Parts: sequence; structure tokens; C-alpha cells
Amino acid sequence: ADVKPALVYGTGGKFDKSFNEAAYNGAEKFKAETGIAYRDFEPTGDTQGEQAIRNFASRGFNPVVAVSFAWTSAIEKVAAEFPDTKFIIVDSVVDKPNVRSVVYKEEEGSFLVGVLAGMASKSGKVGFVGGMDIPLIRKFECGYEQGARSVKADIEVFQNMTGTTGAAWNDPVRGGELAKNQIDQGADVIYAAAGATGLGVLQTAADNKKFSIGVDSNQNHLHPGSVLTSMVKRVDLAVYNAYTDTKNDKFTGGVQALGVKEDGVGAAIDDNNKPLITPEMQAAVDKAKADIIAGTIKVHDYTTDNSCPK
Amino acid sequence: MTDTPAIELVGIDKKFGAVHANKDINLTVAKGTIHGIIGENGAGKSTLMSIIYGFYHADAGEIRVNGTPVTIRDSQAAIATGIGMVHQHFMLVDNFTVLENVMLGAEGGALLAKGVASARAELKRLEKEYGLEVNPDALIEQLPVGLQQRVEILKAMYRGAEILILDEPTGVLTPAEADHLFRILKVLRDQGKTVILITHKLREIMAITDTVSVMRRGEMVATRKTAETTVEELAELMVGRRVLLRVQKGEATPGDVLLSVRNLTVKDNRGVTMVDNVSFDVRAGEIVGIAGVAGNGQSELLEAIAGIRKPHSGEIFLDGQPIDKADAARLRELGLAHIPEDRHHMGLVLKFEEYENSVLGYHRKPAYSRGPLLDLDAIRKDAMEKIEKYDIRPPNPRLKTANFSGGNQQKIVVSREIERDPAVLIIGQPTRGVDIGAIEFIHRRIIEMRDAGKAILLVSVELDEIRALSDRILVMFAGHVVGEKTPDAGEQTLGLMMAGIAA
Amino acid sequence: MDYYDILINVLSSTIRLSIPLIFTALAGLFSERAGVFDIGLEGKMLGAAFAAACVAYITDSAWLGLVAGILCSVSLSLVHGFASITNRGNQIISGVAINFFIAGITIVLGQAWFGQGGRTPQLSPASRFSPITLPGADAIREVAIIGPLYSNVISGNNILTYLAFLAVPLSWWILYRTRFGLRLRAVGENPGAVDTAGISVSWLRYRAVMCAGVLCGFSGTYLAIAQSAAFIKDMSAGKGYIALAALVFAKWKPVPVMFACLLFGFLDALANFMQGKQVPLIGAVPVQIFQALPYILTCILLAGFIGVATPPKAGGVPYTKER
Amino acid sequence: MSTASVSLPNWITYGLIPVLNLIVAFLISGVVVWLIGESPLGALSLLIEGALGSGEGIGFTLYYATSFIFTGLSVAVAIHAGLFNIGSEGQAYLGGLGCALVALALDRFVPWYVTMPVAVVGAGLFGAAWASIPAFLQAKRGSHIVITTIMFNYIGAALMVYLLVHVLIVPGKMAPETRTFLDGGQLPKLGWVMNLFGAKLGAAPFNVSFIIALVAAYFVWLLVWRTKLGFEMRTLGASPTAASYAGIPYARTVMIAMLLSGALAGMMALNPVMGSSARLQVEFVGGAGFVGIAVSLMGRNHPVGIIFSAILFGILYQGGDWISFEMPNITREMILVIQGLVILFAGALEYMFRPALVHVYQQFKVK
Ligand SMILES: Nc1ncnc2c1ncn2[C@@H]1O[C@H](COP(=O)(O)OP(=O)(O)OP(=O)(O)O)[C@@H](O)[C@H]1O
Ligand SMILES: Nc1ncnc2c1ncn2[C@@H]1O[C@H](COP(=O)(O)OP(=O)(O)OP(=O)(O)O)[C@@H](O)[C@H]1O
Ligand SMILES: [Mg+2]
Ligand SMILES: [Mg+2]
Repeated sequence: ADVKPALVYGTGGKFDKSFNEAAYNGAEKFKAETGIAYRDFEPTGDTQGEQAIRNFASRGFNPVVAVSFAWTSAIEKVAAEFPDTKFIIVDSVVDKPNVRSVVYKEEEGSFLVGVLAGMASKSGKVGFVGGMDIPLIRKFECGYEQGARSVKADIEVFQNMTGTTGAAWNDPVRGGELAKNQIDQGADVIYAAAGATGLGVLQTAADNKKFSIGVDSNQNHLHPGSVLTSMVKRVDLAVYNAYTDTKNDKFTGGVQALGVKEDGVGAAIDDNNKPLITPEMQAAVDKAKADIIAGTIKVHDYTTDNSCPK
Repeated sequence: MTDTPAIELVGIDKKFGAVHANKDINLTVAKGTIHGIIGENGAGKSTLMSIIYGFYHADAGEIRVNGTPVTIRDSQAAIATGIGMVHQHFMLVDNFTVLENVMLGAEGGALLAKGVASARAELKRLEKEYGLEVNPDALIEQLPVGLQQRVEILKAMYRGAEILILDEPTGVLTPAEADHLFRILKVLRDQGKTVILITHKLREIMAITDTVSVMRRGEMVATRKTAETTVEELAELMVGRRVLLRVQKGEATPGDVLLSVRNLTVKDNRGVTMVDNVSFDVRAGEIVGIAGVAGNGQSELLEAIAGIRKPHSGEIFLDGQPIDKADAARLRELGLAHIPEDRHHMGLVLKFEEYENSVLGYHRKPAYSRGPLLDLDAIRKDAMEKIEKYDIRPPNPRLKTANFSGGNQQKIVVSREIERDPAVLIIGQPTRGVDIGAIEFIHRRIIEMRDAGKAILLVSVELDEIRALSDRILVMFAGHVVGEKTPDAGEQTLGLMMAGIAA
Repeated sequence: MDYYDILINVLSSTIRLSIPLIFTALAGLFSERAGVFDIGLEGKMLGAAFAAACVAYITDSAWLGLVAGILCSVSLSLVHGFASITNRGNQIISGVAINFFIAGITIVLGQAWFGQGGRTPQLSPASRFSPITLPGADAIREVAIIGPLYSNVISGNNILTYLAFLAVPLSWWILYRTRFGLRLRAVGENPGAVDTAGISVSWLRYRAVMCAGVLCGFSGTYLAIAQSAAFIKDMSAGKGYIALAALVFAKWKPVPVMFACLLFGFLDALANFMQGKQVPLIGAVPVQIFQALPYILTCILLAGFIGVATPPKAGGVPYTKER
Repeated sequence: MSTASVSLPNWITYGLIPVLNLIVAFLISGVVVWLIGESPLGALSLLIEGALGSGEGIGFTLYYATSFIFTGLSVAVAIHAGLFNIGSEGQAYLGGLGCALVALALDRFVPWYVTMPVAVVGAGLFGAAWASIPAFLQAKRGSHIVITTIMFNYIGAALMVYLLVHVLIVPGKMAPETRTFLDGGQLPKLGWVMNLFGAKLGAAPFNVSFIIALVAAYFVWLLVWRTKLGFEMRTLGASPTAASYAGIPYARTVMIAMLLSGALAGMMALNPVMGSSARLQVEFVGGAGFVGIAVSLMGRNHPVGIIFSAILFGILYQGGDWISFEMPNITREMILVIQGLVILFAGALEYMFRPALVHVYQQFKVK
């Protein structure tokens, strides 16, 4: 079918080395494979998302992918205005027939990196720096904590959130400061789930010769030797699938929940971090993955009851 | 005395926007003399001196110092050519010490440490030589004005001024302090230095200068040897025609006490007591004049009575009623009108159109309003009537007030306050900067008010004006009323009282 | 962790967070003591951060980054000077304008050049100011009390941190012990006195705002290439205004400025540290309280409840001699 | 010769000079666009096309303009009384709280036209309340209002974030915002106005608060130039000493002016909160309070001028969105650049061209 793909990023910019860049990579992959060009837009503030989505829809772009929960209400509105256009929202659920909602089981991926963190930590203290203090980010933290605890029952997990507004995604200075605080308190592995703020966390960990864990995209290459692993969230898949499905007339609305089983989330291991991962760690993470897929490990999802088991 | 003059000005011309402050001025000041310059307010004296001092730049003309033409780009250049100036408004940094003020601009090196020592020594020397005594470590803001002026003089001397310009130095001085200053000036002259002295006071001119030049409306109208002229001639040159300062007026018929001041004490913004335990009455149908050197508490007294400044203690009664709160609006309602000393800052809003100023302070009167709104038609009609009655020019109530000349601006204020038909009228400097025609007009209006049974309190630093108008004269010195006299008291007597010497 | 460790951590965090405030507040000090109000501190800091990050990225040199930061900030000072000294414009409006302009232009250029949402690329260690370990820091780390204090708080900071603490006595010395300082303080109180002393008011004020520019250059550089490793949009995040508050809080005096900045930095560090922690009797204290506290304290000070803060007398007023 | 006191005719002071300032600001912005490697003329035509090329574009332009009229008026009212209120941003933010509380309380029970007047009062009251503390500090304790209002912007932001994150947020939702208002808490769009001109409003949130803004502008004009209170405010603004001479109470006038200023800023919240997003969101003011400074300066603090310059800034905002959409190389922050330049040239450098114009004018007049 005719496909005229469009992509609206979350605030933070296309090349954030993280969430948005993953979406960008998905679109690029589609372009490389099909030769079909796409249009994208980088809102730099919360007010612009809706207008961009509407602009795309009204110019006949189809499908329109909006990555970030920030565009939830925008998609709700615009999808109603353009019932014939297909919309994809990532990280949030919009209940409309022409909207596909792609959400991830971040707790599962976080569990895996938690396992690695628990094993890599010598001090028995690990840290977590979140972006905006929302249930979604708590979900990352909670999975991570469960994973770390599964390998070291008495591990101590420090956690900090960068802020309570959208600015928290883009504040590497504070991110670094929070990481430094955690390091000063003894943490030797810090997981950042904070968009661009995480860059500051990774930087600080590298500066202080500690381990860090990246998020969303594979960030292992940012500070080789310091980034222990990355909790990749395959936003690229969401984008890529949205485009190919539409092209092949296979678009379906509804919710897609991608977990470890669907390869939607996972712990990235590549040449950059190979030397950091011992065979035992590799084995442990493989086992955890298998257990999650098999259902023998059930990772608690924070958002179901807004609490994390201790 | 040599033959080359210390200063020669040729064709100096200066405009401030529309105001032609100096018109083609020529002036020669001989070396080793004290040269007086007189002229009415706004004649352009300060402007001319500031041009010599490099503070303003002339639009045209030439300055020669000791015979050589010089370009004085800024005050630094003036100082370098040996010119020093004591400004009419002091140019001191209030929260600096005397020493710091003296050093400013002549620090003697990039670091202060070295200069401080030599400045101290030099101050000691100047103190000895001229009797210019002042504590170098005192803060300026804590010094009385007389001493502040001394610091200004020290600044000029410290920089080695050969030509010293003093712009109205005696306005803030008591006669005794003025005498002290004049003694210093004479010592300077005798050492071969040149002094240019600006003053309004013809007596001072006669007493100390060697030569005197007269300015009028931006022009240099005459230069005379002091020995060869008279006070009368100078006065005539100053205003451009024969001066008749005697106002025609009949006997006063005082009635009830309308304004009564009891044990009033007022402090200024810094907390210094400016009016100290003052009591007096003003009756219906009389003019009470307050004489005194500027800065002896008259301004604060007027402001307190007008409800602008909160008295520290004491009472004021208007028509027998105690005024317990400083509230200018309520006082107006009770029938008090006030022509303020400073029309530019108080009496008028220069940005407003004329008609707006014609109701300033009275804008809440029912005649000018409809509910919360102003009745613009009524206000403009009223303004036009006053313009005609007082011959305010140009006769345009929609003109911005800044565009009226000083005299006409004063008329706007006077008409507003007098036409309100108040019971009590308090007036500060009614004719400052106003031409002679307007002076006569304003004086006549004030007498008419008295004859209509109003109580009038008049403050003026012009002793002549006080004597011409008042029925009784109170003399203020250092915040006290030091005595009461009738207008026929001699100038001598009043002068001594103003100096705080006799009562 | 015992309380002493906590204290050490909070103190070292305080130092890191105070540095940009100290530079910026000192910048404001020079400008405002000369009678030029400067609410464009925020913009200058941000502009300097951007310039420093770009140049450091391109040249791989932290020092060139610093130079660029200073140049950028000084040119903004000159704009402020041109508007408010030469053209006698409203100083507050000029400052607001600079803040807007910089907030926009850094993102516009950053996005056009690097396409990272207004960020500059991450910097390599060579193009940053890295922490310096002072001699003996490792040796005495284990010594009780002073060990941690020396090795964690005093040592282990980057060169700009030490420069900031050096800038405080230096500023004091310049203001109170040099000719330039005497004149600068005078021009902020009574420009007429300076003018009649034969000193150019404009040039003096220009030099003062340029000093402010240099100091803001340091603070911006610190933000971008010492504290972090890239420029991030809006990275000054109101620090210019906090510095302004600190300046008022310190009553326009150099040494108190340092203490005010340390206080405000401490509040910020405390906010990070206290996040999510329970305080006995009160429970979790919202971080917003810490964020608002510097501003609240400054208002209380301005209200005259903690002594009076009298600004330089000629502050905010353009010097006009001819109407 | 100094030229400052030479008076120029009104068409130069109020027409030519602002236009010249604006042109310079745009020229420099053009240079920035050119530096980025895009065509300045192309950007300009996109700006105009986006802002005025369609009913929807115009609708957005007027939507933005509505907010700017309120904040511009807010700044202007204070300026007339000699007070530089930099706190409109924070006052508008708090105004949003007042307006949202009203909408949340009433939307279930009454139609919008009942909610609206209450919301106007609520928004105004909260805005005024937020202005009242700096106002009091200025009136009674002489604290510099510029500094205190800046401080209050930050305090207000912290307070609002706290409330939205901890109190007003819908449990389980991620974004710190209130629930969506029902119809009774939403202001109707002005589609019919567009239809009158044969255009379609589309999705643009151009709504009834525009009319409120115009009414507010009229009342501000009436207040400043036709009432006794306005006369007193202008006197105080032009000459504090003349005001004290005239018996105009300083503290009271400062308080009233600032309360009105805060109320106007607060009412701005109506437009985005009830007119567009139908919920209270974090940072919904989005700098409109600061834009008010530019708008007021451009409009020479006169309501008519403010309406014009608010529309100009509306064009800038909407057109800027359009440019950033069509020219991906230029981000929307270009608006901030232009805004900064407009403030610089129309505000701080407003008299840069004056001396030259005086000379030209005088030559011309002599002939
Ligand atoms: N800085 C200035 N800008 C504009 N106009 C000025 C300025 N200084 C003086 N003037 C105007 O120039 C004219 C001459 O003023 P000047 O101060 O020289 O008079 P003066 O003779 O010293 O008066 P006074 O006796 O009151 O001191 C006046 O009309 C005055 O308003
Ligand atoms: N500040 C000002 N702004 C604009 N125009 C002014 C200003 N001051 C004076 N003028 C204009 O310059 C003219 C001369 O003013 P000035 O005060 O010197 O008058 P004057 O000759 O002293 O008259 P008067 O005897 O009435 O005081 C006035 O008519 C007025 O139009
Ligand atoms: Mg004079
Ligand atoms: Mg005159």
C-alpha cells in the first residue's frame, strides 16, 4: 500500500544516543531497505508535538509515529481528527482503532542489566538515576533492583530521580551530580534511565572509573570500559514495524507489549563491553533471559500497583 | 599680573536641544584676579563654566588658556591645563571617605597604597596653608554641606589648579562660612591664581571680585570692573531693565489663625534633624515670610506642612483642626494649597500634557470627574480658562509640559494652586527662574490672595522678595526659628540673623 | 555511612555546585558596582558554555574552549554596554533581551551544526578540565577527619574550581586596593564625580562590564567543559538568577558573595542528597522547597528583615549629562 | 548638541522608530538564518504563509496573540505606574492554578458560560495574589520589584511543580497535569469568526478568551487614560516626587497597579488552560510572560499598540513553528532569537536611531 512515513521524536533531539536515536535508526533501516523516504520532526518543547503530528496527518503522511508518552493526549486528539491515518504511539496506550500503542516490558530488560550490575559490583552497592519521576521510570528501577537482588540478596540500591518535569530528560549536569553522590556513597555500578540526562551519568561514572549502564539505545560505545552494558529498548523495531506493516497492509491497532521474549528489550553485549562481562555473568544473564521467557521468573511491573517488592 | 589673560573665550555657543544655553559668548579673565559672573537662573552660567571645564562640549567657539588655544576634550584635559571646578551640585561619592574622594582621578598609580600616603601628606599641607581643615577619614555622607564643599575645593587644589571655578559656592553657606571661603579665595589670588566665582548675590560680587561679567538668557551682556559699577547697574544688566522690587500693597488686616505650627520637629531622609522644635501661627489676611540661607530647614518645614513629609514630632493645625497624619490629599481638601519650591520635580509632571498638570493633586474633585472616570472636557475647559487668565504661552492645553519655558511652567503651577481659592497658601520660591514680567504678575496675585483674607506662608531665599511681600518675617537658621521681624527691618539685621549670629 | 561521610559528600557536592554561582555573582558584582544592572548574567553564562563546548570539541583543547567562552561572554557584555552605556537604554530590558537571544541562538546553532537536539557532542577528556588530585591526597585519605576533608573536598576538583576561589580575594583586591577598583566603585555611586574627575564614565563602565564578561566566561566554561562534557540546551537553568540573588544577598561585597554562593550551592546539594529520604518528624521534604529556598531567602533579605541591602546608588540609571 | 530633548512628531515616535527597530531585528535574524545555510527570504515567506496563509494558521496566530495581549497588558499596567514587573510569567502560572481549580470544581455542574466568569475571577485572583507579595515588599519595604518578581517566578515554578506532581496529578498518569476538563470547563472556539471570513479554523485553539483579552485591553485603556486611578498611576510612574506632592498614596497605588498587573497576567491562563489543552499542565505558560515584556515595549505600553504587537508575536510563534517544520535545520527556538532581538532594538536600543532621525527631520523642517 501507499506509505508516506512520518516520525515525531520525543523532546531531547534525534541524536540523543538513546531513546530518540533508536527511533531514528528504525526509520533509517526502513529507508535503506525500501528506498522510501520519511519525514521527521524534532520538537524541542512539549507544545510542539501536537502541532507536528497534526501537520503530518493533514499533509497525508501515513503512518505517523510518535515516540514518547508525552504525545499521548496529542495522539488521542489528532487520531480522532484523522480516522483514516494510522498512528503509532510508543510508551503509552491510546485506545483508538487507528492507533497502535507500543509499550515495552522495561522491567524485564532492567532485570537483566540488574543481574549484570549485581555481579559486577564489588562494593555491594549499586545506583540508579532516573529522569523524570514518573511511574514508567520507577518501573525501570524496580526491575533493576529485582535483578540485582536475584544475584546478591543483600545488595544496596541507591536511587535518584533527576526532576519532576520534562526538563529532567535533558539535565546531564544534575545527572552527573546525582551519580557522583551515589559514587561517593559507595556505588560502583550506576544505571541511568534518564534520556539525555544519562549522558552525564555515564560521563561521571567514566570519570570516576566506575561502571555505568546505558539505556534505550546501545550506549556501550560511549565510554568503552566503563559502560557495563545497555538496557536496549527496541524503539527502532516499533518504528520499523510500523512502516513495514503499513506498507504490507498488515497494520493493526491495539496494544503491542514487547518484552524479552519478543526481543523488545534486552541487555546489550558487544565488542565494546565484552571484556567487562565474565563468562559467569554471561551465563547468569542468559539463564535469567531463558527463565523470563519460560515464565519461571516473573518480574514485577511497578506500574501495576505502584510499588516495588523489597 | 601679566598681560596674557588666564582664560579667553571666543564665540562659545551651546545648545541643549531646543534650549540655546550659550549664545556666542566672549569672555576674558585676567590672571591673578577674582572674576565674578552673575545672571538669573538659567542664564547659562553653569553651562559656560562646564564648557571651560571640559564637562560639556561647545558646539562652536574657542577656548584659550594663558594665550594658547586649547581643545578641552574632557575634564582630565582641563585639569591638566590647570583648571579646577567646584560644581553647583557637588560631585562627591557619598559613601567614600574624604581621602578617597580627593584621590579619585588623581590616584598616583595603578595601586592605591602609594597614593594614599602622599595624598594624606598633601591634605595636611593644604590644611595648614589655607585653613582647609577636614578629617580625611570621614565619610562624605556624614559631613555637613559646608565641609562637603571644602572637600570639593580640596579636590581642585590637590590637582594643582591654577584657575579655580566656583559655581554658586555660597548658596549653601552661612555668612560666616562664606567669609571664610572668601578669605581663602583672596589668599589664592594673592598667590597668583585665578578665580572665577558665580553667584546670585550682588553683595558678594561687590565685596570680593575684581571684575564682573553679567549673563542674560545665554548671552554675555556686559563686563565691568567691580570698582566702577554699582549694585543697581548690575541688577539692571541682569534682568534687562530697571528693577522695581517694591510691590504695591496696603496694610494687612490679620484675622483668625488659620495655620498653626506647634513644636514641630522634622528629620530628613538620612534622619538628620532639619526642623527643630518650631512654632508659629499664620493668620487670615497676612503673609508670613520665612527667610534663611538655603538648607536651613525651610524645605523640610514646607514639606511637613504640606503633608508630604512626616513630622518627627509636634503638631500642625489647619483652621483649628489638628493634622495628625501626613496626607497631602486630605490637606488639599481642607483648603491648603501649596506652590512647591521645585516645580520640575514636584509641582509638575513634565511628561504630561498641560491640562493634566492643571489638575494635578485636584484630580479627585467632583468637578473633574464622573464616577471613577476623569471628566476630560471639564478639565480641558478649566485649563484653557487658566491659560487665558494667567497668559500662559503657548495657549495650548494639549502641549507637553516640558515644552513650556520655565516661567510659563511656574505660571501653570501658580494658577492651579491659586485658582483653587484655598484658605491657606504655602509657597516655596515662587519666582525662581522666572522673568521679571512674570515675577511682577505672580507677586500681584499673592498680594491679592492676602487681601482676599487668605493665610499665606512664603519661603524664599531671595531676601528682597521676602521683604517685599511679607507682613511678618521669621528667620530660620539651622532648623530653628531664630527670630521674628517686620519687613522694614534692615537687610543687615536679617542677614546676621540668617547667619545665626544675632536674634 | 556515618554522618561525617555524609557531610563530606554534601560538602564536595556543594563546592561543585557553587563554582558557577561564584564566578557569575562576581561578574554581577563588577557590573553592578559600576552602576550597570545585569540580569543578562544568565545569558552570558549560557552563551559562554556553548562557545566553550563548540570550540573545545573542534580543537580538542579545554583552554581554547575557555578562551572562546570568555570571548563570547565578553562580546555579549559589549552588546549590553552598547545598549545601556552608549545608547543609555534600559539596563534591565537589555539584559532580558540578551537572555532570550542566547537561549534561542545556542539551540538554533547547536541543532543546525550538530543535530543533537541543541546539544553539542560529548567531549573527550582532553577537551575538558579534569579533576586534579592535590599532592598527598591519596596518602592521607585514611587519616581521620582531615583525611576525607582534604582528599574528597579540597582535592579532586578541576582547575576552574581553584580559580573561582582565587577570584574572590582577587576581586576584593581589585575593588578595594587598585585605582581601577576605586573608580569602579565611584562610578556606581556617583558617575558625575567620576566624570568631573576627568575619567570617562563610559569607558570605565565598559571595562566593568567586560570584567563581568570574563567572569561569566569562566562560569559558562565550567558548566560545559568542566562540570559536564557537552553543552546542553538551557544548561544554565536559572543559575544566573540565583547568582544575582546571591549578589543581593551578599550586599554587593566580594567575600560575602562567596559565602552566599556556597550557601545556595549547599542548598542545591542538600536537595539532591535529601531526595526521597525521610526526615524525622517531617517525612520526605519536597525538593521544590530546596529549589525555592535561595529565592525566598533573598526576598526576605530584600524586605529588610536581615539587615538592609542597599544597591549601588547609580545602579540602573544611565548616565546622562545633556538632557 | 544633544538631541534628546528635541521633540519629534508622533508618527515618527510611535510609527517610524518602532518599525525601524523591528526591521533591524529581522535583518539580524535573517543573517542568523543565512548562517545556518537556509534562505532568509524563504524563511520569511514560510513565516507569513504559516501564520497567515490559512484559516488554521490565522487561528493559531490569534491563539498565541491572545496570551500575549494579556501578558503585554500586565507588563504595561505596571510600567505606567513606574514598576517593571518581570513576574508576569509566574503570575500567569499561578493564574492557571486559579483557573484550573474553578474548572475542576464547576465543569461537571454548569455550562462553560457560567464557568468562564468565575474562572476569570479565579485566574485573576491567583495572579494578583502572586503579585501581591513583591508588590507589598516594594510598597512597604522598598525592595526592588525587578529582583523580587524574578525570584517569585522561580518560587512560583517550584510551587506549581510541587502541586502538579504531588497534589493535582491524576493518580497513575505519568504527566504531571490535572484531569481533562469536561465541556463545562472548556472555552468554545471561535470557529464562527473564521467562517465569517470564509476561512476554516481547523484545529487551531483560537477561543473565546481572545474576546476577553480585547475587553481587557479596552478596560486597561480606560483605566490608564480615563480614570482617576490611572491618572495617579501615571503620575507615580512619571514622577514619584510629583505624586507625593499631589497626595497620591505611594503604597496604595503601587499595590493596586501590581495587583491589576498580576490579575491580567493570571487571566492569560484562561487561553491555554481552558481554551486549548483543557487541563493544567506543567510549564504551560511557556515564556508568554516574558513575551509580554517585548509586546508591551513594542506596543509602546498602549493597549492598541499591544494588540498589534501581540499579533505580530503571534505571527512569529505560529510562523516560527511552520518554519521549523518546513526547514528542519531551523528549530523553533529561532523565535527566541527574534524575540531577543526585538526586545533589544525596540526596548534597550529604542533611541539608537533617534539622533540621526532628529538631524534628518530638522534638515527637512528647515527647508
Ligand atoms: N544638561 C542639560 N541638558 C539640557 N539642558 C540643560 C542642561 N543643563 C542646563 N540646561 C539648560 O540650559 C539653560 C542654562 O542652564 P544653566 O544651568 O547653565 O543656567 P545657570 O545660569 O547656571 O542657572 P542657575 O543660576 O539656576 O544655576 C537652562 O535653560 C537649562 O534648562
Ligand atoms: N526640557 C525641555 N524639553 C523640551 N523643550 C524645552 C525644555 N526646556 C525648555 N524647552 C524649550 O526651550 C524654550 C526656552 O526655555 P527656557 O526655559 O530657557 O525659557 P526662558 O527663555 O528662560 O523663558 P522664561 O523666561 O519663561 O523662563 C522653551 O520655550 C521650551 O519650548
Ligand atoms: Mg547654574
Ligand atoms: Mg527660564
